[in-house]
Amino acid sequence: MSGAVTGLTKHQIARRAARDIPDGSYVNLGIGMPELIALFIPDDREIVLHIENGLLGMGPSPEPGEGDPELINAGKKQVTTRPGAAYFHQADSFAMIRGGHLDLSVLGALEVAANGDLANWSTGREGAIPAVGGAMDLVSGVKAVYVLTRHCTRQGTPKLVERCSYPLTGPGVVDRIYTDLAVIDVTANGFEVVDLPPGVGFDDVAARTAAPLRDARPA
Amino acid sequence: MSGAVTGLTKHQIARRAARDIPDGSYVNLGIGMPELIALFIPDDREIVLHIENGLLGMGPSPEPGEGDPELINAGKKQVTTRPGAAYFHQADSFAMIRGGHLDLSVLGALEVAANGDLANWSTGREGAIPAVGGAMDLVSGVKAVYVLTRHCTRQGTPKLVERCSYPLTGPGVVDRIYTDLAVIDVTANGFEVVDLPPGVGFDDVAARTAAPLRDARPA
Amino acid sequence: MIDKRVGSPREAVAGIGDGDTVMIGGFGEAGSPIELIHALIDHGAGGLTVVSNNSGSGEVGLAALIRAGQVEKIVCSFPRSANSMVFPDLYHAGRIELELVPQGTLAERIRAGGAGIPAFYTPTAAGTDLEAGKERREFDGRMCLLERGLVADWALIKARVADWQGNLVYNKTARNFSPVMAMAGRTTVVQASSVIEPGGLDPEAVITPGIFVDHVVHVPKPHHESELVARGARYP
Amino acid sequence: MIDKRVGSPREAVAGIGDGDTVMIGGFGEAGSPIELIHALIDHGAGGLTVVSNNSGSGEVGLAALIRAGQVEKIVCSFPRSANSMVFPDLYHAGRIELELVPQGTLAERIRAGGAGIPAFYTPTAAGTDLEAGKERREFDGRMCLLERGLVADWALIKARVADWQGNLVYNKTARNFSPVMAMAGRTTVVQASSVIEPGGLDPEAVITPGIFVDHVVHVPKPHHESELVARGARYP
Repeated sequence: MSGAVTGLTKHQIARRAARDIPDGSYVNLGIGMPELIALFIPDDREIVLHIENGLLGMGPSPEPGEGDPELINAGKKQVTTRPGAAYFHQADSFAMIRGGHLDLSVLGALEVAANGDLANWSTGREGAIPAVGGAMDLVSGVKAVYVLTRHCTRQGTPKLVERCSYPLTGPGVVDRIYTDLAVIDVTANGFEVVDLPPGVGFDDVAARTAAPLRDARPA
Repeated sequence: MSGAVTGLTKHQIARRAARDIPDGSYVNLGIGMPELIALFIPDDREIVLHIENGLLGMGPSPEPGEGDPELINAGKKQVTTRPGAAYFHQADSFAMIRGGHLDLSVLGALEVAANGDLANWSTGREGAIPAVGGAMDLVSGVKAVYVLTRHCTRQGTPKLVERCSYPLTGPGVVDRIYTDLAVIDVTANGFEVVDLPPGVGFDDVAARTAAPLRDARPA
Repeated sequence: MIDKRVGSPREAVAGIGDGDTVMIGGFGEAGSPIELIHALIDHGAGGLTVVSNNSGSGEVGLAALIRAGQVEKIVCSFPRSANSMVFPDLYHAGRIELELVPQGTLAERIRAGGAGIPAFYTPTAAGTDLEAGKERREFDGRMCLLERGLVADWALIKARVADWQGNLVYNKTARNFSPVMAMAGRTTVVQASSVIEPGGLDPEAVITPGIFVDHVVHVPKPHHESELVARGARYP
Repeated sequence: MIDKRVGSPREAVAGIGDGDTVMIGGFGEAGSPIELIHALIDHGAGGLTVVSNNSGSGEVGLAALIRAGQVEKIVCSFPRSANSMVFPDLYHAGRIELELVPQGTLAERIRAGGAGIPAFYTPTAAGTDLEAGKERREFDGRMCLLERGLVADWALIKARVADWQGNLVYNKTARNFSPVMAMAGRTTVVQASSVIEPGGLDPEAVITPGIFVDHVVHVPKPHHESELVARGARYP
């Protein structure tokens, strides 16, 4: 493995991903790092945020004392609405997801495999409480799936792998991965680096990825 | 066949049927004679009328010039709403029907068989335009199905038969039949007369019914 | 910015191609997007499969589209009308195909298509002639039929109010098939009597969220089919 | 006259029997009918199967019902909570059964049950561990699973406004599972912050038509679960 390398912070990862979301997209942001994307949507774009518990047009967090405990996002945090918002029930919400009406689902990951397999709902550990929420619906229904994740675990184990060791959320579902070290497309040929932050080299990323990596950055 | 007999008019048939609908029922009235039931609901009962094109709480016809061509019943006639009404889309409307939430569906008939088979959507005649509407959904979904019909066709042919000759709307679906000559339950033992209008005898009905008939009137 | 408004019915339907499947809202005249249908007649795409509860009345709207010979097949629950021979004449001449579907099954198939459900079972029509060719299977002692979800290249619908993002509310029983067709159309076009800025509709009362809508056309005073038929109008 | 009002949560849930299946609305605390749940704890029916998206938080509401030992099995998409060990403790002790269902499949199964659809196919969870025991079938090149409709003896839900006939509107994202549970419950009980005469709700904006509702209870100022949990409340 190559030497120490300083990649992006989680806010910087979210900002990098936000840059790639086209104006007018309908997007579901998963709990955790993906939620941060909402902070970095460029001013000149209108992105409609979907929360699977029943709202299109999610706005920012309420001012202290202004929130409603019955207006919450999938992470059960209080939110607000934007002009053009609409509420709906769960079956309608997942009709949007399953029916392919959302443009983009952004999720966290335990592991992503070179064939696009995603594992993010269960460590499969004995005694853990299994809990899946809407993750399997999202990855099987939404037009495109992006993953936001640290490139490696805290222990330094690569999260981008040849084959997932954790139980799958969905097979062959991931289109693109944003990490602290790279932007990586999942293609028919496996992982392809399409962008690197300043100070990170292709070899740095390859050394921290447990699957073959192609350099597909524009010349 | 016994001699001439004067039975009920279609309005009287509707009035007789209306008498049997319990307070608080949710009811769908089919096109034609069943629609007349709405005119005869006793004042001391509240019956919620469902129309399958998307309304619960149908009220009477509008005053001339007061109607809205976009507030119509299944027969495409203009109607009004009552307090407590609600509009909904077709899939929700038929969720009520298919899901068994309506208490009663009242329909017309070409034929009813002693096993409860109903034929009311197609004469099966060569060249006729087949058209089914919501009839098959109603008979298979609603808790109880009543038929309102003349006992015989204009040609004098009995409509209550051993076995339907026309294509079925649904097998074994009819619970009760109101005709100009009798009120007849469809039971595991076939047709049973439970009520007769004044001036009509059991033999008059039996003579005009092409299936065995039991007299089950209260002593 | 999200602004789905287009200038005219003509522009809104310009992308419809020969052989496309087109869902058309309405139960009888209530909810029928008559100006969009007339624009489709002007546009001229042919060989269409139309999914609609009825087959139109008189010689305007859907009946006129059929008379124009643009419809190869109709998927429909009730293709009869007291005041139109357009569909019967073509049907008897063998020039239009009919797939007859019970009304509730039709609505549910459209919803399923829009909701990403490829198929479902229903007891409706089991034991009747309309089960021909369908897979049968018993659940909880009741015979059911396997029905497939329906999607379409286009959905043409009518609303009372739309905002620029495509959030919709309807008028009374004109709502009928439109919300589910909006879900099932790959491209959904709505004609609305009133078009307003986002924020003008109560989020609690939106019936069709804008995500299901692609093009919004303002048609301030839509024709009523029954009035056109009553005065013997023909389109074009 | 149709008047579905009952005097108290206690009366509303009095008919729930041992071994019944009970759907309970809510996503987290939003929409959780906490007063009805507490009445069910007082009532004491046991051996229940509960269908609910989560497993409760703290030691009030659904978590308290579980802690009281009244729940034999839970059908749920996300039975984890940052602030409750009630479910995990019983689960690890083998004293409660869990049927884990993806959230959208759960919602659709409930809707299907309420809509008289005995079963449907969905691509969700195909190719994952959650397909175990389910029938697989390919449609249009995609592998799908057969999922069954869910019905329940009871549905307990929360609304913002109810009229006497049971027409309902909800509050923001508290709507979540309640409209489909109202459809799927053989007996549906709603607690509403406001109860009004029929005619007081706009027929265009009613979310749950009264046909799906059996009992309406007025609970003017329902507790917020998060506030109870924050101050360490336990029920009873």
